[in-house]
Amino acid sequence: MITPLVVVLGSLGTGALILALRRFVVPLALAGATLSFLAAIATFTQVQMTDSRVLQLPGLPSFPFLLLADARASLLAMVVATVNLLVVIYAAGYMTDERDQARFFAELALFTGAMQILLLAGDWILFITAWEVIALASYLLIGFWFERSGVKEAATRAFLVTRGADLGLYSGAIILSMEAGTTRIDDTLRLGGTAALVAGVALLIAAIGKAAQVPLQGWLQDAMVGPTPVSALLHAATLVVAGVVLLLRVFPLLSPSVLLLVGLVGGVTALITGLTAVSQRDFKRLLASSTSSQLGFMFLAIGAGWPGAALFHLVTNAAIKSSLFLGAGIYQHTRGSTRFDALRGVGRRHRWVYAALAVAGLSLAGIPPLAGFWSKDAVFAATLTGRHAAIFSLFAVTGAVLTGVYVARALRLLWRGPDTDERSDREQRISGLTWMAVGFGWLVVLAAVLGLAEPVLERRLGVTVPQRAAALLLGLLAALLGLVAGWLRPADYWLRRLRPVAERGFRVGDGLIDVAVRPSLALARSCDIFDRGIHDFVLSTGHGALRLALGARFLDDGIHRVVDGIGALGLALAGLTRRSDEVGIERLILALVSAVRTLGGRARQLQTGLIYRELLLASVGALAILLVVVLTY
Amino acid sequence: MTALLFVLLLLIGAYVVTVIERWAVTGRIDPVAPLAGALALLATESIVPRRPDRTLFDAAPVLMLISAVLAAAVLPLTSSGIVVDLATGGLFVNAALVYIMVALVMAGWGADGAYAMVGGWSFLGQLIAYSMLIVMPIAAVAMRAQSLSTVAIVQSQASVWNVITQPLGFVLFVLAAMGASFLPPFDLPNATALAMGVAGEYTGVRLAVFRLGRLVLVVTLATAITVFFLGGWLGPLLPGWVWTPVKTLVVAATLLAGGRYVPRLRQEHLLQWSWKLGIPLALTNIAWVGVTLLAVR
Amino acid sequence: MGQPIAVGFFGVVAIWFAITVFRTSSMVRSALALLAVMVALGGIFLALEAEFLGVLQLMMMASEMTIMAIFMVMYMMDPGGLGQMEMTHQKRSAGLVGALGALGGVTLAVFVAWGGGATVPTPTGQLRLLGLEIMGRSMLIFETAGVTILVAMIAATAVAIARWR
Amino acid sequence: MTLTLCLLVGAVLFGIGLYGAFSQTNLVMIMMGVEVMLGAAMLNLVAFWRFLHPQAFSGQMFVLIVMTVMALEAAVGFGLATARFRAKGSVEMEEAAELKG
Repeated sequence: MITPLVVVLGSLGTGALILALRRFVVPLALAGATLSFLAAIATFTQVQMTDSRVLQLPGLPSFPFLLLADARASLLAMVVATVNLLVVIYAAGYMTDERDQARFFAELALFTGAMQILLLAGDWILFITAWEVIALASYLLIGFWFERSGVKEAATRAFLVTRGADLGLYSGAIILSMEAGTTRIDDTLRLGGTAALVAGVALLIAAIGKAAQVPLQGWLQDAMVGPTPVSALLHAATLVVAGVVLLLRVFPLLSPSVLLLVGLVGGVTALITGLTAVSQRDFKRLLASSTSSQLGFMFLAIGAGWPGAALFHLVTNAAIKSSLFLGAGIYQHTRGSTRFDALRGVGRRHRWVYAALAVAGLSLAGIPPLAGFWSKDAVFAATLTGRHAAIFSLFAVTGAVLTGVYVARALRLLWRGPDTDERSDREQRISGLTWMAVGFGWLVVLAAVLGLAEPVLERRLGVTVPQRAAALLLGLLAALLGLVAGWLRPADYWLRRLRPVAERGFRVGDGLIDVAVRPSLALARSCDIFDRGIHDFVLSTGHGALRLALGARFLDDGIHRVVDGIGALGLALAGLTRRSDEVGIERLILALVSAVRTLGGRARQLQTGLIYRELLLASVGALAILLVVVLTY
Repeated sequence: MTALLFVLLLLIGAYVVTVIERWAVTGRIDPVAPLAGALALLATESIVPRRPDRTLFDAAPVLMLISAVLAAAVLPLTSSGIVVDLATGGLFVNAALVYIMVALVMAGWGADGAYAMVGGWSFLGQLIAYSMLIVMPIAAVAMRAQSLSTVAIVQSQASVWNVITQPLGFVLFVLAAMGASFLPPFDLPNATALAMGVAGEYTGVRLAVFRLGRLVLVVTLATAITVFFLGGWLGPLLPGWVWTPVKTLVVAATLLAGGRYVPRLRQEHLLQWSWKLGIPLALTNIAWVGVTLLAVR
Repeated sequence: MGQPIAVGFFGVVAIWFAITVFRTSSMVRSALALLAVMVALGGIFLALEAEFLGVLQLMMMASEMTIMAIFMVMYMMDPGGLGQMEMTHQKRSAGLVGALGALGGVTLAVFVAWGGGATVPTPTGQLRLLGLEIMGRSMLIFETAGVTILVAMIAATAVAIARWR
Repeated sequence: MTLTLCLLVGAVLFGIGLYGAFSQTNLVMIMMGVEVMLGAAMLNLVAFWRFLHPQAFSGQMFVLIVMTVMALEAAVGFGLATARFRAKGSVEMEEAAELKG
């Protein structure tokens, strides 16, 4: 009965204890993670298929603190606790040489604890609280190395983007609570009609922000500046998964039109972030993009109406993605960077790590009998059998091929490369490798065998995971195709001109420039080149004629002038084209900018910076509003 | 009638406290000296410093006397012998005590003298720090009585006095009372090192009122300690109206005599101990009282 | 009958001292006049039978205003008001806005048909009910406000002790 | 009747506070104006509680919060004033135009 509370307090209490004591940091963190893990397992075994455990604060029945452990929540809690335990074990090694371990492990504990609360929350207020704490903890953790350049900006960006999308959660939860007259999540999910539709869309926005789906996908790649265990946890079990958890939680609420939207978002994300992953030059950023892409698969499955498939994919993906990140972290310690040009050939130095990474990677790509194969096929079957099968399955297949491509590419880049001997003197000794290997190893094992969990999932949760023979075949084919393509040819071969755009992740904002402005500029540039070509051709023809005329000494001035005139004409044409590019496009953009700036300047004149004057203005405004209210009353 | 009796009692108390204070300083019991001293003060010329802030300078001693008397007004002599039994009596004591600080700040500023001003401002820091230690033990006491009324607080100690159940709160409250009435070793605002500080600029009638206010303040605080922690009028054999004055006098004598043997504290130590040590201890006291109350029930 | 008289008396005192706050040139007097305003308000609270709030008002404002006085002395160029320096600006518009605000309030007070005339619980009952309110229905609000205020105080302290290079 | 009296006092106090907050140049004096306004608000709250809803103690609780906010306002204001005084040597608001857009 009390075990859900232990799951939560195991983490939060550890965090508080670490902060209070500031010593025995690693043992405390390990003990807390283990406690939380054991409690999660106990909860999972206690909770039967449909029954749920409710834990309320004693004495305060109207208080919105309600922990509710049903089968799905306790399963997810177990996944999170497991990943957390292994990541903490790994981090014990990874952070050996770091100062400020207390801060790191305390923040990590806060992060996990908040995620557990989120999973077990039975009330919107508690849910939102946990959601906020997760955002805060992720901000702290991404910005852990805040003294390095760019880290603060990345942390702030992640925070702001997710916070902006959080408005969706707020409005959704408020609409639901007001319509249902209660803040208990289960009661609000019985709503229907317009309220459910609006709330569903609002919650979808929140989920998109947290799960880094299109168009808010950019922050996730920047978030890679945090320590690697954080990335692993963030991608596998906590931050981004929160978005999917939200959708799974409110699935009964989502109407078919919202589901279509969910599926489309997921499909587009799987595609676009897959392309981004193929183009990345940094191992961790590649993994980050692939997380978005895999979450896109989950969105697809939810959109197709099969939350069970999404849940299954989430579970396997938690193991796969965290193991990949942990492997990347080991390499990062070896070479001091995660860029591919620094990591080239590192696979041949550390073959065991490479082999483990390969297992996890192939699992991600979906090669039988590894876990990813089963879950990805569940997603495939979901898209084939669900609504809108034509669109969704197309997205799924393309996404799977892209997955194969980037997995193969990463493996290839890690294996091939210059002879490693010349680098060996530069390679650092990896401290704490034992710890890291333990955490990493177990996760890889999980990533390989979790596919067997499917029947357990179906029996315990009562969800059905769709199965189709066609899906198995299709998935295998797509994965193999992608792997072969990715192994044989480099990224530039596949992406060509899309590469720089994809590498920056199709961002909105500067993404607009990439998608709209750059191509038109490029078009203009190629026109220019063409014009120059004509010009040169004309000139050389003219010169040839001149030489001919000189040689014959029968040159007619008229001909000479004509030829020269043609040359000048071509020159003028070329110049004109070039100017029209500048005038037409750049001037347009500049005019837009200056118009905005002028407007801003006008508005700024009111802003004298003298507080008393602004106060006066503000109060005059308030009086005016009051007057209007009174008059219209 | 009660009010008259009350004023009379306070005056007697102030007189006795003066005798005790002189005894603590000189070692001799001299019952005539206070009266003679008061008469002398009334007879001397009231010198006003150059360029004072006249209103504040004149108002300060009076305010001090008034607030001390007001604080005493909500403290019971017996179960019915109380001027006004406020439902918020415990809080009111503290509210009245804060105006001692206002009075001293007014006195320090109004006199337009550097030493007086330093004394006044330093008492500001001291009392803000120590009024926390007054109000938090009172909160703990009120928790046990389930009331802020001073009569109810005394009645709640019928079985066992609060000094037994909340020794930590008692010690803190006594120290805070010494701080609030600027007795040694907490006598920064009128220390000899500051040329008598706040009191230094006063002479004649104003000094008499100032001293009277201070004495009444000591009596009030001793009564407060008696009421809040020593069971007020409760006691064997003797009637209640004897017990309260007796306890008050003993407490006042302890307050006056005890501090004489301790060296005067530096201001930063004073503040540090209050904020960093006293307040956590007071919170511990409240938690402890809460736990015992729940456990007993 | 006593109640309106008490309210009127304390009200006049409060207004008088509120005007004094902005008319006197000595900063310490300003702060103490503000304290007098608050004490008069506390008196009105007591007259309105809100005993706890009245006493609390008396207690809290005394320390607050005295602290204000010391900050005045610290940060004013002319705390004693001896130099007769001008410390006001945009007087006319400020007066206008102030008058408008007061006028609006007076209009509302006079022309709205307020109900009224209910009996209140005894002071002890009030304390009990207030406690139940804070610890029951409004607990979340109260705690939230408390934590927010705590955070703001910590932030203020952090701002104040930040090293300026 | 008494309610109207209270509201009148509150309105006048509010006007005075408004005038003070706008007309003073010194940060601490501006805060005093704000305090007067908050005091007026508290007075109105107490009066409304007393004469309209004596059984609804959320009114009193709100007064408590306003009181705390007054203390907080002082704390935050002094924090800012201290920071500003250290940086610029003055808390005169006529000289503060860093927020100019």
